[in-house]
Order: sequence, then structure tokens, then C-alpha cells
Amino acid sequence: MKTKKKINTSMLWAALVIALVYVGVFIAEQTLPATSMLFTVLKKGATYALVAVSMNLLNGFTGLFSLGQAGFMLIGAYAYAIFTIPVADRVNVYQYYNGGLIQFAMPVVPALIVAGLVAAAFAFLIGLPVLRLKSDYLAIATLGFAEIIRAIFQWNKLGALTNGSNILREFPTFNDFNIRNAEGEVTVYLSTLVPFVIAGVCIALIVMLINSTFGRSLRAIKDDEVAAEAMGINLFHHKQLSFCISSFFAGIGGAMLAMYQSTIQAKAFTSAMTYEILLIVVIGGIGSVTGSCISSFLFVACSEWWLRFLDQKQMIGDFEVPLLRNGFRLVVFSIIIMIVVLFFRQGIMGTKELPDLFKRKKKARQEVKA
Amino acid sequence: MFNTVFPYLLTGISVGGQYALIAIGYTMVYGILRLINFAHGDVFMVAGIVMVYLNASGMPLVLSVLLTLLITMAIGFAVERVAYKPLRSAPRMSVMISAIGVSYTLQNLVLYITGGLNQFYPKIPFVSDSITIFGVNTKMVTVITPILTVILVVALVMLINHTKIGMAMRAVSKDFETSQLMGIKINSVISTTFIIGSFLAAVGSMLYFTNYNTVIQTSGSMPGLKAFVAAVFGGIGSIPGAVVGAFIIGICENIIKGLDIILFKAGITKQNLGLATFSDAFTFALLIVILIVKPTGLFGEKVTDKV
Amino acid sequence: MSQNVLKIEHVTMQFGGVVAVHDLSMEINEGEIVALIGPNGAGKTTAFNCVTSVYEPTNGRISFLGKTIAQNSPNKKMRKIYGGTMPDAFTDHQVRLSPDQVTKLGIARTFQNIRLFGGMTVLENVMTAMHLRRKSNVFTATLHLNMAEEKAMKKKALDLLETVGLLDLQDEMATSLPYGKQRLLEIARALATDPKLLLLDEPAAGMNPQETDELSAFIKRIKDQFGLTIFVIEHHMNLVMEISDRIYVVDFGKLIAEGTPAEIQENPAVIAAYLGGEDE
Amino acid sequence: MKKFLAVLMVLCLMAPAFALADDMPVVKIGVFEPASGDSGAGGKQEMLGMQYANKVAPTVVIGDTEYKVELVYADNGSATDKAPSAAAELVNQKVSVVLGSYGSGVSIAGSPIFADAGIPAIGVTCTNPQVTLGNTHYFRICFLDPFQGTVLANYAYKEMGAQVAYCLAELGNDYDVGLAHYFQQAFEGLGGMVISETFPTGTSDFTSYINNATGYGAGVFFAPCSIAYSTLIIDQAADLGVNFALMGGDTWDSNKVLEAAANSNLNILVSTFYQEGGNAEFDAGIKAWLNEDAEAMTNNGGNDVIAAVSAMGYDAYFVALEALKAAGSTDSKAVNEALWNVTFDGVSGAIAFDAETGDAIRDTAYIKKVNTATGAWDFVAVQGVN
Repeated sequence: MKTKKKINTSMLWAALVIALVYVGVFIAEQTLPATSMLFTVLKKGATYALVAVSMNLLNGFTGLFSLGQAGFMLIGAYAYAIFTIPVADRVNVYQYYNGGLIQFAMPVVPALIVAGLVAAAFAFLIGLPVLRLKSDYLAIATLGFAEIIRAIFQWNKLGALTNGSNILREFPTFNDFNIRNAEGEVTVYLSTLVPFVIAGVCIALIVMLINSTFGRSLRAIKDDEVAAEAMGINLFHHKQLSFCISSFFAGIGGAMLAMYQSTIQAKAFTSAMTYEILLIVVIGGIGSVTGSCISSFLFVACSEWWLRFLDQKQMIGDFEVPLLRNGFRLVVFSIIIMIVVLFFRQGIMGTKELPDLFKRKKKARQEVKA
Repeated sequence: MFNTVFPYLLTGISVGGQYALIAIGYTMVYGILRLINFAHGDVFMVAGIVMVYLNASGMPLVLSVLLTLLITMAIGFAVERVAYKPLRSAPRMSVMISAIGVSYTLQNLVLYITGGLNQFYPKIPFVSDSITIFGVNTKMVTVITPILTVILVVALVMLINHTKIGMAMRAVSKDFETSQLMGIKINSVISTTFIIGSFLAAVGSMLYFTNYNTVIQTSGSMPGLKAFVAAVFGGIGSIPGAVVGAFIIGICENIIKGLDIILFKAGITKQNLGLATFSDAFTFALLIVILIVKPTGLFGEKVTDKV
Repeated sequence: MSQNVLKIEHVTMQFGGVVAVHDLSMEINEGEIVALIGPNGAGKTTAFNCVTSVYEPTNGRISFLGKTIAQNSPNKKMRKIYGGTMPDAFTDHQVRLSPDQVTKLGIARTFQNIRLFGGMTVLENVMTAMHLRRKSNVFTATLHLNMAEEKAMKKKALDLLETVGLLDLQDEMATSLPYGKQRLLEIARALATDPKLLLLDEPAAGMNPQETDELSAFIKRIKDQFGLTIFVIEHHMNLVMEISDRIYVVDFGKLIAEGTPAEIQENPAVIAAYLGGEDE
Repeated sequence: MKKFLAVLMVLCLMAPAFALADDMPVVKIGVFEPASGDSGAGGKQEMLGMQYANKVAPTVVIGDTEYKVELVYADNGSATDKAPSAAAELVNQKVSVVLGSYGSGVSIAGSPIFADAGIPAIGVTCTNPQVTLGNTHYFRICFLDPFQGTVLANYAYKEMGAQVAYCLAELGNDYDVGLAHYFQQAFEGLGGMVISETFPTGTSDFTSYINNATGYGAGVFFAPCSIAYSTLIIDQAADLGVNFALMGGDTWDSNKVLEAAANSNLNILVSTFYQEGGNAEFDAGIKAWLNEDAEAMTNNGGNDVIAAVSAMGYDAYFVALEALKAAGSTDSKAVNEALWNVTFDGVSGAIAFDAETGDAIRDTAYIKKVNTATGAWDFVAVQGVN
């Protein structure tokens, strides 16, 4: 009973930290100038956190090495965009397709859910053949499917629906959540809090899934497929379940990416995007939701913000810092990633979660040993 | 009909040959380390960049070709030593991620060095000349590629079957641990594999970039991915499989690009369906079909898990 | 005569040209403890894998409580290299349940080379095995609307851990347990699936004599407590002779003897197979 | 080792950006251009125009104060997914006005970010109508695709006598797809036949597409793609010995195209904004600068042939200065208001903005042809819609 109490206090601490983050985001948004790069990083970071956690559900908790995340994000982003572009703007957006096929617009929240559902539906169909494959083969097959999805969405014969390979825009973005007064001035900024809320709810659902009897079964599959099957767990159904759920949230993540970018185009959802998310998962620690979240923000902040100065000539006094020019940021960034991958293989969190950080040191040490 | 299809076939064979040279690198590494070396396509690209810079430095062509081969081999060796060797006992996923990291690093390094601009590949005399086959104009390289590919593959198979290092390679690919216990110097075998793979990638890059004369940091990713698909298609771990797979994929891809006009000329379709959009996607569709029908590829060996 | 639980009829399992199990037929009745013994590589574990449907037998039929688990006869390609007795009775149609379906029917097993879920605690290992009897679906479970079921699961898991004596280790990582305890945990995990037939694959491997003695008492105890029928593979002859009602002996995939412990001990074929040694 | 690395990494992350303050107040102009990716070469040439203009006019008098003009760069990587964060970076740097981008897709992708921050943007060579359509912050100093497409179609059909045209566009590139679309519309309107195909990003083998064009009996092969692909197409078309003309949009106006086409027997035509010789003073000035600045020379592709986009970049810079002067402040909202009424007599012609869309009112394009023997552009015609 003693252990149980300890867990509960650490859970409370964790909840407090999360609540503080939300409050912090809200306060920062009201006080700091809206143009600050901080908010760009926070919005994109929240989006990537969700996608990374959804990938972690597959790779870290179910042991399915899938590289199809970008494909499902694409589906989600497109579903969201297609269903929410205001009818009046469709003529402009679908300029080559006479305003497109769909002539209605959904509110944001139902559209987000639809985005997830469409992605999950595709995942269901793709899962039927590919989930029977193992490790590397599964990875490469899902990567292939992501590429196929991209080609299909770019096919101009489907242009009335997808706008061919052209850009989709004018759909509601995070900034549309800001509350404005009659003059159009923003009174309450919510554009950063909203992605935090969406991602937070989704990640909470994933965490709850992981801690349910289904989550245990998924982890069992990861640990030992043969034993899991011998314990009566239907491998295919559970893999399919995990694949669909992961894709559902990847779809919502894609929709969030669309909201963050304000425009969306199939061309951008390449395998490079999947690799990026995979790296986030690895840096955070495969099998740690907390790790994925933290590393998303670090990753986005490094790539978009903190390291930007490396791309421009800098003077310290009269001394021009050598090497600094366009592209150096990415070189430094990739070297950091390699160092993490090679020397900090456990990532930031290993398999630990936020509450684990508040458990007594001794306990933590025991776990490391185990 | 033949006249319609032939140009696509010709291009397909040429492209296939180039994929084959890259695919061998993938398949050999996979055979030995069970690792998808995602960075291989980028080594291929780096070989192109090295050639561009060496040539720009004004040295004779022969020298720059030789140096390119040497430097690429050195890069392949270095990549293995730095990024894969420390992870020898780590789970396969970690190594694969390290490979993705290397790929990312190489691309960004080249982006930095070139400033993100296209680099123009030097023209190699004779290889770049134009010729006419069956009324179709093309570059000499189109003809040279498949021939050179076959010669190199035969040489490689001889090496693997008839030399000591080849025997060691076969042993390691059959059973990593046991061959280590048998006193095979596992690290030198692995290094050799990477060096051979990089050498072939460098040769492939010369043929490829002579044909398509610009090099940019992302030049390696698509050919790399296609070559990898070819390797899986043929049965990863099998060298003849990789070659056959590469030719099939090269040809199919180009037929798809021309499918609209072929169908149009044959009177099957009345309008352009935009099928060329699927030229890349088709490669992957083919891959998925083969994985489902015969998961080990055309020439792969079946592995049973012991319970 | 009590009811027939497991029936194996003319089962042959062939990998390529290697015949691992050759025309094996056996029956296990309710409430019995039956042992399958034989030298290393005799095909014992393969037989287990056929019963639990990890492998599909090349030929023969396996049924559990009257329901067919697997039924097969060699196909055209296999027929050419088929090394078992030629098939006749089972050509009508093929049946193969998946391993999880077999477990659902009521067959649970342990593994020769321990296969616990390494990333989980002792308690979680046991609870995972109750997943198959769940009533909740993925939505209710995710939203934690199945708290009553979860509680019941946990209670049952704790009871099982108490039965095998691992209650105080419930929060340890499964792989951090000593070898013998891991074997007990595997048994507890198998029991959590509510089996009628329990397959134990070398439960005493790696145990010292004292632990082995405890194990035989333990096996008898769980048999009575959970109303089980037990099918066991074992090398420790003391254990086998002590707990078994009947024993089957295989060598090179073939059944060479069958009978009570006393009969087997006298059987010349068995003695020959073991090179006269009673204890391996 | 691990600890050392960890400390090193933290230090790397913490390393502050040093910047020196100057005495003179600074007005920042954002340069939203691709410095890498497929359009990197074009973006760099466009930036050259701005950099040269910045050299010519490094300061501007706004109100009564003289400001130093600082160009702030953000590389949009020629990619619509990188564009928003590059745009956000410029917003973060508090620029007063943005110039760019080369490429329409990235401009469209960056547009909402500028709109939200209330920063006006001046499109330099992004020709897709969608860039300025339905917003009040995006302006543009070049002609539009419907115009350019029609001009090229007219020229191909009427002057060259082509009956069948083959259009090849990069999938997902708004510039390509848009221009091809308007070309097709105009060409079919004239009574010609158009076959339109697309290729995926990263393609390097165009032989099959060229074979397709030959197969369809095309008289003209219109490929309004970025320079990276144009050189590949030219090279491969030369090897295949095609008998149709190649045609490109403004992106093809690059010395890379000249290099690729040298010593072939191809017939290559492009439409563009500016023809070298249009303004002698500008030509001489920028050439002198290019020859003296090695980095600029590299960015121009290694020689001093003036790209039309450089002239456009030059003009855009001065339009921005005019707007700053007219606004009398560095406040971006004031600049936005002022831009509507800015007129400027640039090297590429007179610039004034349409009161509704914010597009420059332009009615002529230059048609140029590659002289494969000399490796230079031959001026062909000034072409209007009719």
C-alpha cells in the first residue's frame, strides 16, 4: 500500500507541472508580443508532440516499426482542409477546378475528428496487408504506402476534391481562435493555447490507452509476439488497433500542422518528415510519452529558433565568426542528433514518464538497474 | 507498337543499371548486418559532389575519377566506423535510426558546402557522347551502364565465391555470432562490405550523373530509395536478386511514365489520364505486392523463427 | 473412463526434409498429468507447438474437447518430399486455429526458453494474460470506464501471484527475477488465461533438486486447485515419475513407448533410447 | 565522455547571438527568398538584385530621419512547409516590409503569416494570381501567369505555328501548374491541342517525358519548371535530338539554361521581365559589382550575365524604399497603406499597383531565345496579350 501512495503523490506533482505549463503558455501569450518566435515554436512543437506520441504508440509501445506517419498526417491535413475551407473561398482555392466538389464547410472540432477518422480508415485498409509483415519489411512497406498516398492526393483527376497537387489554404488556423473585439483587435490570445489543448487531450487519451488492458496487450506484443499470442492476444487485431489509433492521432496531428502552417500541400509530406518525427521519438526515448513531448519542443526550437543565428554572419567585436553561413545551422543540428543517437541511446527520458521523475531517487535508481 | 515502347525500354534498362549498382550496396550490407543502410543513397550523392569539386579544381579527369572512387570508399568506411560500429550490440532499430541520422547529416553537410545550389556534373568524354540505336537517339552511357553493371556484378560474385574475404562475408551473413567465434575478423569483413558497396555506388554515381547532370543534396534520396526497393524486391541479401529487381523497377517506372501515350497509341484510351504522376508510387506498389505475395522477395531465403 | 481432453491423431510435422514429429498419436484425459519425454531433439517441443498452433502440422489432426484445433494433410508440393506415414483420413478439409484462439479454448502453455514480457512488472505480466477474457472494448478501456473489471483482474492476478508465491515481488520487473521464479511466473501467467489444459515445457529446467521437489508438489496442488489437466515435457525423471499418471516417450520424432511410470521404467526401448540412463 | 558531450551540447545551444548596434537608426526589410532547394539558384539571383540595390542606396530618409536599411534574410527552402517558419522568423525580426519570394507556392504559404503580423509583402517574381488574390497585404511588381501563359501560347501558336503543345509541370509546384494551366487555356482557345503531364519532385530522368512529347507529335514543349529541372530537360532533349522547340517561363531566364543549351541545336524560348540592355546604367553597375564580389559572382552562377529576376529584385527594393518614404514611418501598417499609391520608374519598366489586387499593371513581356552558338540570349520580341 505504501508504494501506491508514493505513486499517487508523484502523479499529483506531474499533474501540477502540466497545469503550470498550460497556465504559463496562457500568460506568456497575453503578455509577450504575438510576433515572438516563441509562439511559432510552441505551436509547431505541440503539433509535433502529438504526432511523435502517436508514432511512439506504434514504435515504442507496440513494437511496430512503421514509417508511414507522414502519409497519415497528409490524409488528416487534407481531410481537415477540404472540409473546413469556407464556401466563399473555394472558388479561389480550387481555381483550376471550378471551386471543387465539396460545397460546405464544417466547424473545426468535428473536422479534426473527421481528419482522424479518415486517416484511421486508410490505416485500416493499409494495415490489412502490411501488418502481417515483420520489422524492416513493415517499415519499408509503410514508407511505400506513404509515398503512394502522396501520389494519389496529387493526381489531378482527383483535383475536384484535393485540388490536385496545388496548395490548399483559407481554412481556419490557430490564429482564428484569438478572441477579437468589434474593431478586430485581439483581446484574448488563444492561438497557442488551443494547439496545446488539442494535443493535450489527444495525448491524454493515448496515455490512458497505454495504461489500459489494451495498452498492456500492445506492450506484450512488443516484448514477445509469440508469448503474447500464446496468452490469447490476437496479434493481428491488436496490431491493427494500434495502427489505426496511431494513424487517427497522426491524422489529427496533420490537421494541426495544417492549422499551424495555414496552407497545406501534399508535396511537403515526404519520408523526410517521417524521419524527422522518428528522430524526435528517439531523442525523447522510445517508449516514453513524456520524452516525445519534451523532445518535440527541443527539436522544433533548435531547428527553427535557437540555432538560426548560425545561418548568418556574426561578428564578435571585429572578429567574424568563421563557418557561419546559410546551412550551418542544419549541420550543427544534425551533428547534435548524431551525438544523441550514438551516445545517449536511451534518449532524454529512456522509458520513464513524468511521474517517475518525482518518485524517490532510490526507487528511480532501482528501475535503472532493472 | 515496338517503336512506341522501345525508347522507354531503353531508358528503363539504363536507369535499372544505375539502380542496380546502388542496390548491391544495400543488399550486401543487409546480408551481413541486417541493417537498412539509409545513408547509402547519400553516399552515392556525395560521390557526385566529390567528383564535381575535384573536377573544378582542375585536375585531369582520370585522376579525379580515381580520387572520387577512393574518397567515396573512404567515406563509406568512415560512416560504418563512426555511426554503425558503436551500435553493434544495440537493437536493430537504433542502428537504423543512426543510418537515418547519417543520411540527414550528409545531406545537410552538402547543403552547407554547396550553398544549396545545383552543381553541374562534368562531362566525361565518350560516355557523354550521343549515339543512335534503332532510330532512337541516346547517350553512350545508356548502353554502357547495363554492360558495366553486369561486368561488375559478375566480378563481385566471383569475389564472393572464390576469395577468402568472400568466404568470410558469406559466413558472416549466415551466422554473425558463430563466424565471430570461428575467428573471422568481423570488423574487417564489415568494413570491406561497406567499401565495396561505396565503390559500386561511386561508379553508379558517375553513370547516373553523366546522364542527369546536376547534383544537389537531395539527389541521392530518390535513387537510393528506389534502389533499396529493388533490393527488397529481388530478395534482400541476394546480389543477383538486387540486380534483377533494379532492372525490373527501372523498366516499369519508365513504362509508367509513357503508359499514357502507349495506351493512347494502342487506341485503348482516348485521353491523358495523368498516370505519369504514379511513376514513383508504382515502384512502391510493386514492392508492397511482392512483400505480401512473397515476403522474402524474388530470390530471398526463408527464415523461420525458433520458438 | 473420464472425458478425453486432448487428442492427437497421426500428427507429422516436417520442416523441409526434416521430420521433427513422425505420426504421433496420443490422448490425454481429464484430470490427468501426462508427461512427454525423450532425448534432446526428439520433437517434444515441436509437438507442443503443434498443439498450441504455433506450427501447422504437415499431417494429422489435433482436437481439444472434441473441437478440432488443427487438421492438415500434405499438399502437392509437400507430398513429394513427405517423409511421414502417408495421409489418408484428414484430406477432407484443412483446419488451423490461430494460437490465440487455441488459448481462448482453454489451452495455456509455458515456454522452454522463458518468454516473459520483459518490459513489464510481475503483476502486469499476469494481468496481460487476462486480456482475452475481457468484457470491455477499446473505448471503455481507454476511457477507464471498466474500473470494476480492472479491479477484478488485479485481484485475481494478486491471488495467482500468492498461489505461486510471488506476491511480494509484484512490482519488480519480470526479467529481474531469478530463473526459478521466472518459471513460476510463467505458470501463473498461463493460469491467468483460465485454462482447462496446461502445457508445461520443461518447468524444472535450471532448478536445483530442492526447487524441483517443491515444483512437483506445486504442480499437483494447482492441478487440484484449478481443476486442470496437465501435459508436461520434462527431463527431470524424478519429477516426471512422481507426478505423471501416464508417460509418452518419443525418440527421433517417433513414439516409442507409452504407459504408467512403472511400465516406462521397465521398457527396454526407452532404456535403449536413453542409453540405459534413467536420469538423462 | 558523455558528460563532456552533454556540456558541449548545452554550450552550443546557449551560445548567444552577438550583434553590434550602430549609431544610425535601422529599418529592416525582410528578404523572403529561397537560398536552397530547387529554386535556390533563382532565389539567389533575385537576392543579388536586392543586395546590389542595397549597395546603391544603403540608407533611406523616412520623415526627417535617415535610416540605415538592413536586409534580413530568411531561407524558405523552396518548400511550402518550410515557408511559414521562415516567414515567422522575419516577423520575429520585426521587419517593416518583406520582399519576395521567387516561386509562387512559397509566397502563398508565407502570406498568412505576414497578414497576421500586419506586414506588407512585395512579390518580386511570383506570378501565380493566388498570391495577391483576396488579400490586402501582398503586392507584386511583375506580370501574372494568365498574362504570361497567354503571351507564350500566342507566340507558340501564331509565330511558331505549333499545333500541338506538350506541357510538363512539377507536381505540387503552384508556379508550374498555374502557368501550364493558363498556357493550356490560351493555346486551346486558339485551336491548338495540349497534352499536359506532371513529374514528381526530385525527378532527374526526363527522357520518358521527352519521348512522350515526341510521341504526341508536339511542336512545342512547354516546361515552366524551376532551373534545376530545366537544365536536365535541356540536356536530355539535346541528347535525344528532338525536333520541337522548348519553351519556358520566366524561371528559365537564367544563365544556367544558357550553359546547358550551349553547343546543342535546340530551339529554346523563354518569356521574361527584363532584357539585358534595357537600362545601361543598371547593367554596367551590377556587372561591375558582380565582377568585384566573388560571392555574388558565385551566386549568379559564375558569370556576369544579368538575370531578369535580379533586375526585378532591384526594382522591388526601391519600391519598398518608396513605400517607406511615403509612409513616413517604419511601421509596417503605415507602409502597407502607403504601398497602394507607390509608383516607381524601375529598370524593368514603370511600376504602379492595381487598386484592387495590388498587382503591378503590366502589359508586356520579353521573349528571348537562346543562341546556342554564342551562349547568350537573343532578343526576339516584346509581346503583349494580342
